[in-house]
Amino acid sequence: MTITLTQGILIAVWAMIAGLDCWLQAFYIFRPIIVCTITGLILGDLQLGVIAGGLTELAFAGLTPAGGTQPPNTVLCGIMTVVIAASNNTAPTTAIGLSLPFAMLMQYILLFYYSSFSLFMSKFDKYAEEGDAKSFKRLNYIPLIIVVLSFGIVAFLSAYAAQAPMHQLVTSMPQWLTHGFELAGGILPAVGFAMLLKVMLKPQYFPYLLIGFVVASMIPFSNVLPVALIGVVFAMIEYYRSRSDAKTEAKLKELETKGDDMEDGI
Amino acid sequence: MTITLTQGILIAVWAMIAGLDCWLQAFYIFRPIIVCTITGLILGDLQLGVIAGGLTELAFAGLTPAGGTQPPNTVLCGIMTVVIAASNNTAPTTAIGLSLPFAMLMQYILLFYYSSFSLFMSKFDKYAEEGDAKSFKRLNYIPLIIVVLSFGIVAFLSAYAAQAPMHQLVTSMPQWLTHGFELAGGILPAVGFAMLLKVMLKPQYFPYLLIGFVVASMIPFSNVLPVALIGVVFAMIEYYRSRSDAKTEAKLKELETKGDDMEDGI
Amino acid sequence: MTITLTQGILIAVWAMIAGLDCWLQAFYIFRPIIVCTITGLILGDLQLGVIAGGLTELAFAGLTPAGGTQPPNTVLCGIMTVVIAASNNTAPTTAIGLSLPFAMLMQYILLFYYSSFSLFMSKFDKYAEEGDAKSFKRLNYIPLIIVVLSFGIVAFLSAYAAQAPMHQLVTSMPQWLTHGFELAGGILPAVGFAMLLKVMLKPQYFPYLLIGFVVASMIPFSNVLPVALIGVVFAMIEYYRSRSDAKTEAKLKELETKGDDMEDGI
Amino acid sequence: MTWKMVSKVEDVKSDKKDGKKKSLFTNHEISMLGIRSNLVQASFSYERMHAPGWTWAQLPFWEKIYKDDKQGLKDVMTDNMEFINSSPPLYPILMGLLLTMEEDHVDRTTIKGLKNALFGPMAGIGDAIFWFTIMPIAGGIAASIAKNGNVLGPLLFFAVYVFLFWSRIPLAHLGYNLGTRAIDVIEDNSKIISHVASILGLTVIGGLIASYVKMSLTINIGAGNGAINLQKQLLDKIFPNILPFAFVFLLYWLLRKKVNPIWLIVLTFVLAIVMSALGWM
Amino acid sequence: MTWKMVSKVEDVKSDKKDGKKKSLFTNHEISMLGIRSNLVQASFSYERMHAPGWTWAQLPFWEKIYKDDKQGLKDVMTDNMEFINSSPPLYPILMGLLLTMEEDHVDRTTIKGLKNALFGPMAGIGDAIFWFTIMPIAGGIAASIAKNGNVLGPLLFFAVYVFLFWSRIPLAHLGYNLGTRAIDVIEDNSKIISHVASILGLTVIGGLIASYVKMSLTINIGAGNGAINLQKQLLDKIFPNILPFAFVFLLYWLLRKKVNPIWLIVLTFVLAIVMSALGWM
Amino acid sequence: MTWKMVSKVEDVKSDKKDGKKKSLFTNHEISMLGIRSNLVQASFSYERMHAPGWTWAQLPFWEKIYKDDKQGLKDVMTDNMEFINSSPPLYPILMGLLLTMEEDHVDRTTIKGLKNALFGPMAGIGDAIFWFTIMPIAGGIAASIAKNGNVLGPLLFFAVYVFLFWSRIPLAHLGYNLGTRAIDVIEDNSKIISHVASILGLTVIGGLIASYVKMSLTINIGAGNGAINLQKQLLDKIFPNILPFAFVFLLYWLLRKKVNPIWLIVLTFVLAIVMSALGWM
Ligand SMILES: OC[C@H]1O[C@H](O)[C@@H](O)[C@@H](O)[C@@H]1O
Ligand SMILES: OC[C@H]1O[C@H](O)[C@@H](O)[C@@H](O)[C@@H]1O
Ligand SMILES: OC[C@H]1O[C@H](O)[C@@H](O)[C@@H](O)[C@@H]1O
Repeated sequence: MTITLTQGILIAVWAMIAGLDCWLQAFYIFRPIIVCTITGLILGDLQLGVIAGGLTELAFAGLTPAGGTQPPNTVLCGIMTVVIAASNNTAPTTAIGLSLPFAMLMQYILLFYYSSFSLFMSKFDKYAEEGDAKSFKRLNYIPLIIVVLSFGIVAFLSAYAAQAPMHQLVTSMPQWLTHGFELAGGILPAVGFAMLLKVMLKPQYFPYLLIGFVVASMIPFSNVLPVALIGVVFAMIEYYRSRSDAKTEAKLKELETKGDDMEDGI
Repeated sequence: MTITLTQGILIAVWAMIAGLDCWLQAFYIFRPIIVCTITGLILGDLQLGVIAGGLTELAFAGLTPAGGTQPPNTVLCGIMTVVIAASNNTAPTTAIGLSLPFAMLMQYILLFYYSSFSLFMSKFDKYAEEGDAKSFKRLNYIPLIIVVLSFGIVAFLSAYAAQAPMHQLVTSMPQWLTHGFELAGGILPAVGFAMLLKVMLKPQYFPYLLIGFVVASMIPFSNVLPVALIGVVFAMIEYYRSRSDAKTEAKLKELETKGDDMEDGI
Repeated sequence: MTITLTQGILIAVWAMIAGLDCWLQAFYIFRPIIVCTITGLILGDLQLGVIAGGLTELAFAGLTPAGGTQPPNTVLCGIMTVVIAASNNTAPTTAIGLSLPFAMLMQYILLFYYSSFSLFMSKFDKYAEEGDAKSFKRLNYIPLIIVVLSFGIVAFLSAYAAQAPMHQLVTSMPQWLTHGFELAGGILPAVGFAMLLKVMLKPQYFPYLLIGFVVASMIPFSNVLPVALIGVVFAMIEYYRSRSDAKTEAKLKELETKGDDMEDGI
Repeated sequence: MTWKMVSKVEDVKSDKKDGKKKSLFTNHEISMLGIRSNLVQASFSYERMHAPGWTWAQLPFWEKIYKDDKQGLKDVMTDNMEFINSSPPLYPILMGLLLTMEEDHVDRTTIKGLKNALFGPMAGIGDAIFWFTIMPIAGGIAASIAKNGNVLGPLLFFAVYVFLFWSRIPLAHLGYNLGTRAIDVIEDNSKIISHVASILGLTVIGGLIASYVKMSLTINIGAGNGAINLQKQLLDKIFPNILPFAFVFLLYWLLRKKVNPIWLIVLTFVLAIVMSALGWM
Repeated sequence: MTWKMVSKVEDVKSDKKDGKKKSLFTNHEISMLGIRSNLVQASFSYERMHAPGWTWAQLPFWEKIYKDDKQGLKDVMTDNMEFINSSPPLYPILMGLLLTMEEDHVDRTTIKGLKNALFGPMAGIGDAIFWFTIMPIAGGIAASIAKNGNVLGPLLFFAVYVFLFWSRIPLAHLGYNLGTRAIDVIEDNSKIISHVASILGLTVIGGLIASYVKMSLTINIGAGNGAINLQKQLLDKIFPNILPFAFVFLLYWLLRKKVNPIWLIVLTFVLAIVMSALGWM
Repeated sequence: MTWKMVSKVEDVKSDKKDGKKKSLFTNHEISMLGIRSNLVQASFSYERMHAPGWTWAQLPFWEKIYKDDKQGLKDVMTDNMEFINSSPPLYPILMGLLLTMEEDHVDRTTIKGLKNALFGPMAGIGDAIFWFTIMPIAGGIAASIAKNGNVLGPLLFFAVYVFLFWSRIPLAHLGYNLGTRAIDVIEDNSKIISHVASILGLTVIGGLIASYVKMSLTINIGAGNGAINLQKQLLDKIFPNILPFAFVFLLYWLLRKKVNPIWLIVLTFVLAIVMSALGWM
């Protein structure tokens, strides 16, 4: 099938809504599971949208923007996975890999904004110093509008304008490449987890990483809730222990200061 | 089948024996698994008794009299489950639900005794003050006899005298009601566990409740021994840790008192 | 099949190499999995050697020489398991049991050396006192040569010279005895583990033994790595805890000494 | 326990350690004490709980100690009629221990203080071990065998409890022989042990909730190919046994709101029957 | 936090405890604060992160407080334009808390110090809970349903986040009502909580690596009967998911060597395509 | 370790930290030290255990250090002929460490004291790691492959131990380069590490008992339909591997009663054959 102009415009609108949410992190409709579903609806194949949503959500697990980082963009990835799958009859697993360049394009645009929006700061500072609430509020709309429009434009171009070359690319792809993209989608979450580990992993937390890994490997379950619960168990045990340790330490410190005071006194 | 008078009397005798044990908690033959088996034997269907015993035991798990509480009585429930199943050809799972009113009747009788036996206390006190060992001993037999007779009478009436209306009730019960009773038997242990939690659950023990739940859910096994062993593991680790913590605390306290003494001394 | 003289000699040579390694514990080619494989190669049935190696390795798990003890010798056991299996067409599981007397013979010879090599010590002491490095080095070769030759001779006699009576013994063995030997091979590791426990088990480590046992029983896996990882988890958690405890204790001790000093000072 | 009382106990202890005691009671009598400990609940009432049965069980022994001391007998009987509640299977140790103290004519208030200090914690420990651990395990195993109609199930269960009944005898001897030294053990450890017993007990209860409470929906959502079974394809995918867990906590919350347990049973039945009628379970 | 600052906060606290505060803001306004907390990332830049959005979200409230105090408004706006970064879903509590302080005209440096002391730890806690625990669990469950084409998957996911969105309202009230007492809670516990949140977060990440990273070799070694499949008969026997674990740690090691994350993605694709071309995966 | 000795070591350490040491030995020689550490068990006897082999392994290095000091060589040889026993794979570190000390002519008694203080704990740590963890894991994996007749099993096992053999070289360098600073690490941590190694070791042994000891009854109780298989329907329902666990603890108990291990093997064989003859296993 081909994407009609109406569909292209609808997709652009949806990209703007989801993109705004992606920027503000309010309703999490920017996650692939939602983005794909709505895109499927727009393209008239809800079923495909839902299935692609499930698969893409898993591939993007762990790829979070925590700490102000920017992973490949889930809105673009979600839209393009469904678009590619629908318009080329590709399996969604392969489409995920093919949609990644678009996701990375958007990622880079956002990263560019993260840097360049610094330019507005002097203005903000000025309004703040002047106590000019009205201008301050208004100024906030500008970055928002820039971001939202960018989402709309990129989505429209990717989904509607680029469909011909995209189709050609996809149909001429050899089997090993298709399969390679599929594999990549399955390995991709590793990148997100490695980034998390870089932020969170201190040596003393390694045993917990390990127990989570071992439990999940040994007891395959449809989600990580059991593992999370075991994490809760360890965390709670440690919580009560830390509290009592903190008390002991506080007492020790008290005694030390007392001791010092007395020494000084003597 | 109908319960003969001889069977009715045998059941009453058995109820008295098991009831005495239920009151004293000596041999635990008051638990459904034993009560059902013997009742089955009396009714000439040992097999049924054993099966019903297994099922009723599970339904009454957690319903313990710990702390002086009284759950629905296991002796009556055990007897009546087998009686109802045998005389109406009901499945034991459904019979459990139907036997519950009898179990609750006996429960309330025992609760009444728990309150009213206070009346004997002034007598006991008097004999104690007088050092009258003989009368003191004799007086203890009275509550025992009251309890034992009650068990015999209630069991006889329930199993023998009430069988006609019981039969009518059971045979006229619609399928959804029968199934409802069956379901109730399966949910019943929840009541016992909730009561236990009310006594035992403090926030710092929640993680252990959770780990027990998670492990039993993830590794289904025919009994809770694996879970209990994991409980033993955590308990032992905590035991050795608590001991060393207690030592540290003792030392701290010592130092504190010493410090205070010295301050006073100065 | 019968063992040819060439094969007998090759086995003796291999026994000397593996025996040297067994004495020095360098390459661990003295473990059954290697010994059996090479013996199979010598006898022209690599497949049999490899299979027997796997089975014998498991039977000898836990039977370690840790702490200077001597378990039944793995080199002789490995060689004889394959020899018996090959020359009598016995199942390797049964052959393990039958090879044990040879393994125990070698065990006793080595134990004898452990005691009698004390005789060399006065010589060593003398060379040391004289600073006679050359003689000291040379003297070390004597025990090595004795050990290596013993391995060669025992292996040659067992594998080549004793094969006729061995064959007769094996073929005349009733089924129950064969099966008994097989069972014994499966139970044998218990001995090794009991010996380990005698050295390592203090009450405070019992919970860890238990968790290892429970986890391995509940989650059957092809090796103990998952259990080892759980051990690592507990060990690491305990490591960080012990370190912080040690700090607290150090502080406490400091305070105590300070306190004492001050008391003395006053 | 006040400091004073402890120091008194200390005196007793040091007295005791000096020489082998010349015991008033024969081995057989101590065994009988263990068996008589089964009488504690004979005249159970909420006012005094085990007091009359507890007194009854030990009466013959006090009669022997205070043979020529009527006042002594009166005192000990009166003292023991005070409210008492603890875990029955642990009574033999306590009775044995207190018997040595009576025999040594330890100060009455010391004995009383000790009793009050020990019984509470031991109830918690005993319940965690006997009611919440041994019984569900023995019951669970036995029931799983019995369900197939094999009589070995109830026999096994019975064997466990005959053993526990019998164990009262050695426990009585233990209490009697350790004497006041048993206090050290219990005293030092009772806080820790009850902490530890709670850990064990709650782990087991967690497991029991998952194993014994059976709730499972039969509702389907959607129709045709995409239809999903609410239990198998949603709840079980979130977490198995999530309904039992939630329901236990609902009941727990009701109990904390002071709802009478009997209403919980009624609620359970109503729920079960309604769900059955609706075809939802 | 310096000692001086804390003591100032103490003063505030004791002031506060005395009587019920006469609140300047209506319930509805506090609810709006919760909803406006969604604006913090509006003008996100690496230079100040949430500062402009944070200021924007609270501006209407400050305008009310400093209605007749232009300088006050200038000060509060300027102060809040300092770099800020924390976990968005926790902002409502913080905003509520700081709002009481503004309302009580607490010393500016005290407020600033507090903000700096609280925001860092709360970022870690919030991320562990929201990004690394709730999202993968909600996402994982929803995805497992969606994969079969059932629209309940996305609906469930959406429901979770609508709930979280809504929860900002009660959280804002909580922060506002607790006021400076919330500091006690956060202050005393923030070190412990971030420690505990790390434990939870890393346990979950460990589980996620095993569940979500899919790598599996298709290579056979040897031929004929004795041939073994490298994945099933060697790697899976050593430990399942050993490849994903190893690969994550390879990437982790590269990141610590300051390799740009984008190269990790490139590496992943190149690896996947090469393995596919070789027929090894 | 006495206080005095430690303070001496402290001196040495501070000496050391000042400047880069001008090393007497080439890289290649240190590598040779690692390889020669395989000789420690050459003349093993219960009287001195590793002493003669330990001395032999290091002799060439001492000859170089004490080239012109015959008395020095005599002293070092005599000192090292004292009883020594530790975990062979850890010797390279110890040898490297002691070599720096010899090279720096550290006081003889200091070296001796250190040796005595370090070797015991390191035996326990090393055994827990090498004998009780690495070997059963490597052996178990390799055996599970070999059982199917695949030669990859023994090859894998061999590869692991070639790696461990090779690792002695870098370990020797580590010991030699860290020098006395290695003592800090080992000293501070040896109690904790041996504690921690015990935890690891016993967890693994628990797992090994369940995985490697094979006992299973074939007895049936009852007949016909209600007949139950003692193993499958009773023992396995109580707990799988309950027999192996019980048997190991029977043997453990016998060992603690000072029964010679050889009798345990005999007992095992008698039991197995009797059970086989009775048809019970
Ligand atoms: O890490 C804290 C915080 O950093 C940034 O502000 C964003 O990525 C948030 O999503 C994240 O919670
Ligand atoms: O809780 C302690 C104790 O209370 C009551 O005496 C009875 O219910 C006992 O079974 C229980 O052990
Ligand atoms: O126990 C320490 C040590 O003792 C002996 O030297 C040998 O058995 C070694 O294998 C072992 O590591």
